[in-house]
Amino acid sequence: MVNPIYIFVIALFSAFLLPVIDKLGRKVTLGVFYLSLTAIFAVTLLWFRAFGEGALIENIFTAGSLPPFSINLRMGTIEAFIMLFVNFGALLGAIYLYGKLLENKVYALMLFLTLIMGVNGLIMTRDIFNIFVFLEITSISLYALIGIKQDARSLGAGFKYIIAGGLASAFLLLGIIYVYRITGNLNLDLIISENPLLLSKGGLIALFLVVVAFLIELKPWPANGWALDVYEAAEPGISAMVASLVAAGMVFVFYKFIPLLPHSWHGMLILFGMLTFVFSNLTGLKQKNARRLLGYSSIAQMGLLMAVLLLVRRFNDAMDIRYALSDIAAALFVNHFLAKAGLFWLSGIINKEKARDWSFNKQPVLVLLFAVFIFALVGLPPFPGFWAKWTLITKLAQYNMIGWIVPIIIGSLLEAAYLLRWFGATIKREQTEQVIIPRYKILPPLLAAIVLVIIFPSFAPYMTGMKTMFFFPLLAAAVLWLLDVMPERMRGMVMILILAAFGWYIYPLAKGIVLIFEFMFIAGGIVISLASLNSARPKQGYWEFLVMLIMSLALIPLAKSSMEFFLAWEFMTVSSWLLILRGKNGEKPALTYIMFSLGAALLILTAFALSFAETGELGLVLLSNLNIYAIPVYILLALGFLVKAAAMGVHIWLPGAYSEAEDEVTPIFAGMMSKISLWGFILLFGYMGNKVLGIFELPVLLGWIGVFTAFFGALMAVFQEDIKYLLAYSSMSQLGYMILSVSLLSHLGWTTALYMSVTHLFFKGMLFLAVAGIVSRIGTTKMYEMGGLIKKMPASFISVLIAIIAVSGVPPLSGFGGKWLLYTALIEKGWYLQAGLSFFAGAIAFLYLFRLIHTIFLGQLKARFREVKEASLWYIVPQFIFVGAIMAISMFPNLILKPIMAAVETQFPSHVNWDGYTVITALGYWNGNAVMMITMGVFMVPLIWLLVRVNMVQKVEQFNIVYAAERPDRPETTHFAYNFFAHYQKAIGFLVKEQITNFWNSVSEWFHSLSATFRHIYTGNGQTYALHIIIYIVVLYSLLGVK
Amino acid sequence: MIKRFFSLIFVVLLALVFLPLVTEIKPLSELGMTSAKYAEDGAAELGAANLVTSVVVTYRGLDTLGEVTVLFITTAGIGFMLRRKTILPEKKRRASEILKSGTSFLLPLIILFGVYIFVHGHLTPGGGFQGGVVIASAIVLLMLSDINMHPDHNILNWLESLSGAFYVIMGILGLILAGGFLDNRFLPLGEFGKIFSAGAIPVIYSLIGLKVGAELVGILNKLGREDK
Amino acid sequence: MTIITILGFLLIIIGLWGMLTRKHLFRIILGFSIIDTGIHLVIVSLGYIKGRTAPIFDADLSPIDAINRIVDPIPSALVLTAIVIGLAVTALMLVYVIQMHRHKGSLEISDYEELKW
Amino acid sequence: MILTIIIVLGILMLAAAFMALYLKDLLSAIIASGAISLMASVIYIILAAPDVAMTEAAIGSGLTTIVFLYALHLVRKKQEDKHD
Repeated sequence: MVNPIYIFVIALFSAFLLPVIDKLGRKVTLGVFYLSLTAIFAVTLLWFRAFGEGALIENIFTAGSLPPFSINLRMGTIEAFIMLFVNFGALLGAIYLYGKLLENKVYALMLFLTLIMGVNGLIMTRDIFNIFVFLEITSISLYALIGIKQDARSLGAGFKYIIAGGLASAFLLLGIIYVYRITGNLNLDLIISENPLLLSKGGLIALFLVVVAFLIELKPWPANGWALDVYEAAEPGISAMVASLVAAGMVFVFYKFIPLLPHSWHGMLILFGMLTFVFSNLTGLKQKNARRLLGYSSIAQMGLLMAVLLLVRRFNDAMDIRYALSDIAAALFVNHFLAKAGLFWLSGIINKEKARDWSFNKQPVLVLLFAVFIFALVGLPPFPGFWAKWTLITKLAQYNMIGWIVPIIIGSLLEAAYLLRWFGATIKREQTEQVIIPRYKILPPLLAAIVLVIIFPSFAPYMTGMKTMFFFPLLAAAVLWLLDVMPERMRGMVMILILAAFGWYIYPLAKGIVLIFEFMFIAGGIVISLASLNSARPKQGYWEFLVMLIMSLALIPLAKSSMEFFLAWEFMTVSSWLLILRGKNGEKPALTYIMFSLGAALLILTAFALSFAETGELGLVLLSNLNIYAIPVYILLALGFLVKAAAMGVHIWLPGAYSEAEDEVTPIFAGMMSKISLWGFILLFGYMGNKVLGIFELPVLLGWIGVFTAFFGALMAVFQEDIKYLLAYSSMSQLGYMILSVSLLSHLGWTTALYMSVTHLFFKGMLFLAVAGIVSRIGTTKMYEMGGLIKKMPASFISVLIAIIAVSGVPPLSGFGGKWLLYTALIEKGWYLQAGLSFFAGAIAFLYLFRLIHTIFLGQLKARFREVKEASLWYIVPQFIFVGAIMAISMFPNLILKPIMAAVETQFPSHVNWDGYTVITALGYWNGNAVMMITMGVFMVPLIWLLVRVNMVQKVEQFNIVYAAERPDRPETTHFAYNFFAHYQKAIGFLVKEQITNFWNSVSEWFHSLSATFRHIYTGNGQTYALHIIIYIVVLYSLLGVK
Repeated sequence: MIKRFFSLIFVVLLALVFLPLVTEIKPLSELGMTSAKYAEDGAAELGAANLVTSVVVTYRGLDTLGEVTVLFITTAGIGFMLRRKTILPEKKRRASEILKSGTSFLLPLIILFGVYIFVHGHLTPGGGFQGGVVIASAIVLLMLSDINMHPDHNILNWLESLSGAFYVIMGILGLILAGGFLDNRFLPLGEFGKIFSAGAIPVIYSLIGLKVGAELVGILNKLGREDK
Repeated sequence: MTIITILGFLLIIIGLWGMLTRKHLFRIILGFSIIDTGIHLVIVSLGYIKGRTAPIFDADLSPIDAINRIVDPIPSALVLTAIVIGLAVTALMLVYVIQMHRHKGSLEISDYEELKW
Repeated sequence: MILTIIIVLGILMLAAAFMALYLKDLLSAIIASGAISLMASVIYIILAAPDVAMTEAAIGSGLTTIVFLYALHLVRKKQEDKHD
């Protein structure tokens, strides 16, 4: 194997000779330069491969003496791993800087080489003074390279950086010399083995000085202003190096010193790391400058990494060297290394100061890269950050360090907030100017992104026992993306085929309740997707995300382990978020949606982690064995699912998400995705049953939440002017009923929930598809701009009519059966109050449902819609498939009730009997067939009467008021249906004032103003930053309690 | 003002942090394990009379290579930072005749002295760094005496590059022919206390001297050039 | 020689004080070099053993009884490196100051605060 | 005897340090800072570290001061150029 000393030799040799070589021309010099970097990378690659094949750690001695009498280096698995990335990053960074290196003097090349050598040295050396020397080599090269951009800003930033770095080196040097004085040698390994010597007061101070110097190099909050300035002002190619390469070196040195730290320091240092993670992300919330934002994120990640390195010491088993790749820290490191470098490179390519000004100028590659990096940083699957987050939280729970989960969750959410906000804003930006980007600049981020993706198999150890099909959503999305060249409709067909094939594939795996859900997701998905075929316009990303969403929905009920569940859950979250983001005004609602969804996901993750901690396994079945953590797991899961269900209080994401998603997507959200929370509750109750907290039975509490959701959802729907908002609140209300009935924990309750769930899919699918069809013709969702469409769109009218009859729960259609089952189930259980309230909510539902017909289809046609045609068949066909389904199950309820009841019977004993088409319960019976016949008969009589008298109807002009010499400033007020329920608003409006929205807004504002407060410590003054460092040192010293 | 106040408080507190380092650590009374071994075997092992030189050039040779690299980086860094797109017209100024003739007399002597220091680095105090500085100061004297005189950029470059490269080659020779990178014993140790002794130490120290000298001159030259 | 260690620390503290409070960029760098000198003094003082000589063998000092007659050579070796590095950092800082002055014409640290928050 | 020398040198060094920080004239401040190193090298002789003494004298007090003076010269020159 090549002696790693040759890394230094190569770097130094070419650095020393470059000025001479440069006489031959810059191209030659650059050739030698890139060759050297490649050679260095090759050396590390060889070593890395050797360790992969089981090589042992190698110690490299210099000067022909053994340590501690001479300096030695070490090449081990971890070293090779870190160096592999460092040298890979170096090569990429050098490629990115190609232009700068060409135009600047040869010095830049030399400095770059010494920088790389310094970082490699920092990683390999085992001599503490040698660490100092390599630190200086690294820092001084960096100081000079920061000067590559010469303006007052970057020079000022560089100077502050030198001050901070100089202070750190001074403390390091003092610490090192005292460590030497006390232990009599400078070899790290020997010092570690003679650790007790350092446990005197002087020794601890020496150790403290060494450690604090490296902490400062890791840029801890709040003593890190200088680093932020450099991230912001330096050439992005250099910032990328600082954030990735140099940070890697520093982190590794810190890691080397960890064995020396007294155990009593760990807690405080972890706390400081976590503080950095949380507060840097908090401060990032207010940041507008893209690179400074990246700086905050980098610093936060370093804080987390530092904390994790200390925490990992406590996981005795996780340090198996063979799995270094799959270690949490390694995954976090790789994730951050590649993503952050990539983002800095992108920031150089885009070259816009403000994050809000970013745009990709119609370069799909850049969009893709941006997405990969941002998603990786946020920790979405399949990137390393996801596995890191997953493992970290489960391990923390397992090793009884649950408290640390909280800062990790808060910090992750804050980071996700600003990164995803940025992503959303950038994707939605108007893309006008076309800028030519040199190819070589795109290569480095591209390679970084590719590595982030292909590194995926390294996480195989986490996926043991996991079914491959849980990655099908990604696979399907990738396939559709590759088929981008096809005509749009063809792609849609392919997607539907994929769904069908997937359905066929999973059919044998699904039984009972699961099968019902699979039926909803796959069959519903296929039917609703038909509507998306209406247009042949290219839709970037549409089919990819759609197939991902539907497939992950279908996978969730099939999950056997919490890992599978969570992975599919995350895929669902991401794809649905991206679909909302695609909507015309989707930016804001998508952000709200993803924040709530990620919050819910993290709650669920924590619950799973606790379950893992207690049982030691990931199987979901084990939820039923929980004892110690049963209550917290129960509550966390319930909260997570409540958020997903948009229950009262956490519903504010819902109207925006539903209404801003594209019209063809909303039916999928409302009809299918909302049901996944129902599955969640079924899972929760199925495994954990009833739990009591204090005097409260938790299912009863959930039932109340359900009924209030039903009630307020209906109430809020009443006052909407936008049809999609109205339907969104209606869905919320319906879901409330489902939560209520599933909380009953009885056979009848669950039957009701599942029955409602299926019928809700049908009629909400119809309604939203009908709306989509109408909107596709008239281009508005405001009800007061509609009216009289009955003549133009009779088919849509029929489907809406049938749907609202079904929703409202009047006989004869299927909704009646649902309501009937619900009241029966509630009364059977003795929940009379809930029954009363849900009855009241049902009454309110009439108010808004009535408007759908009245405002859209009745009244007078507006002039500009005279030429409107019926919605295209692509909308009508799926609607009528649902119409047929509703008719069928209204007529023959046992078509659907029987399988549902049979499925539920595996959970609860049944008290329901069947007699032909008649359902018989203790409280009465329901014969769908008869109800249908009777109602039809009753309905037909007045209908015929009206039809006979139709010529007697007097027509009224709709816009009389416009001709009354007034010109209204708000045209909507001239519509007869505007603010239709104003009179009710006076009576009960206080109930629907946006208090909850205001609450969440103030939460957001509170975080933002906190962020604004905290960032004022960064005054921009180099001396203040130096003072911060001194204060940090003194405070940390006193908190560590050095005695 | 409030910042001064905080500075005062925290500097004092920092002093309190340092205090135990003075009070708790007793003065050294005997050599630690590493230096005891150097004292016992260093002379026999490496053959250099100056133990500090043994430590600097061989035992901790990697540090010294790093140190030379640091100077090298600084030279490069200064050249890099002070780069300019346009060259301003030169202003001429005459140096005094006495200074000029004095310099031409002193210059060879000083350079010789510098060479002496690094060639004898393994025997007497001083070595590559000190000798290099002496040589650099000679050149500075020259630059001061004749404001228009600048050391030839090319020669400096070559000197710096080659001495550095040879230093690295010495290291590799140690690796291949002797016990490890920068081991001085691939040349015979010779007779203790003589100029041609201690293996490659004099060679390495001379290379260091040349390199340091060239680099320091480079630094001053670059700063001086800015002048114009 | 505890007194020299103390002297070293005093210089460190004074240098730090200057670095934190003097506004002029040159003074800040001077503060740094004072800190450096202080650290060097501390290092060398830690290697000193009362009544012993420099670790250079000659007629008076033979390798045989060196272990009881010489001061610790390692701190000296380390300080050599530290001094050179100190010079390097100082020189680079000065070059930064020259360039900052060229671009903005000011030598006050408080004039370089446009990056903040 | 040696102790006296050290104490005197120490006091002088501390005084020089304050001078370096507070003397109005920058040139004198720089010289004062160089003087600290020079006195330090005397102390190194006392501490039986001749190598360090030589280095500190040459680099710490000599070269560093020269670099400082160069820098000062450049900055002053710029200022004069501006005033012209």
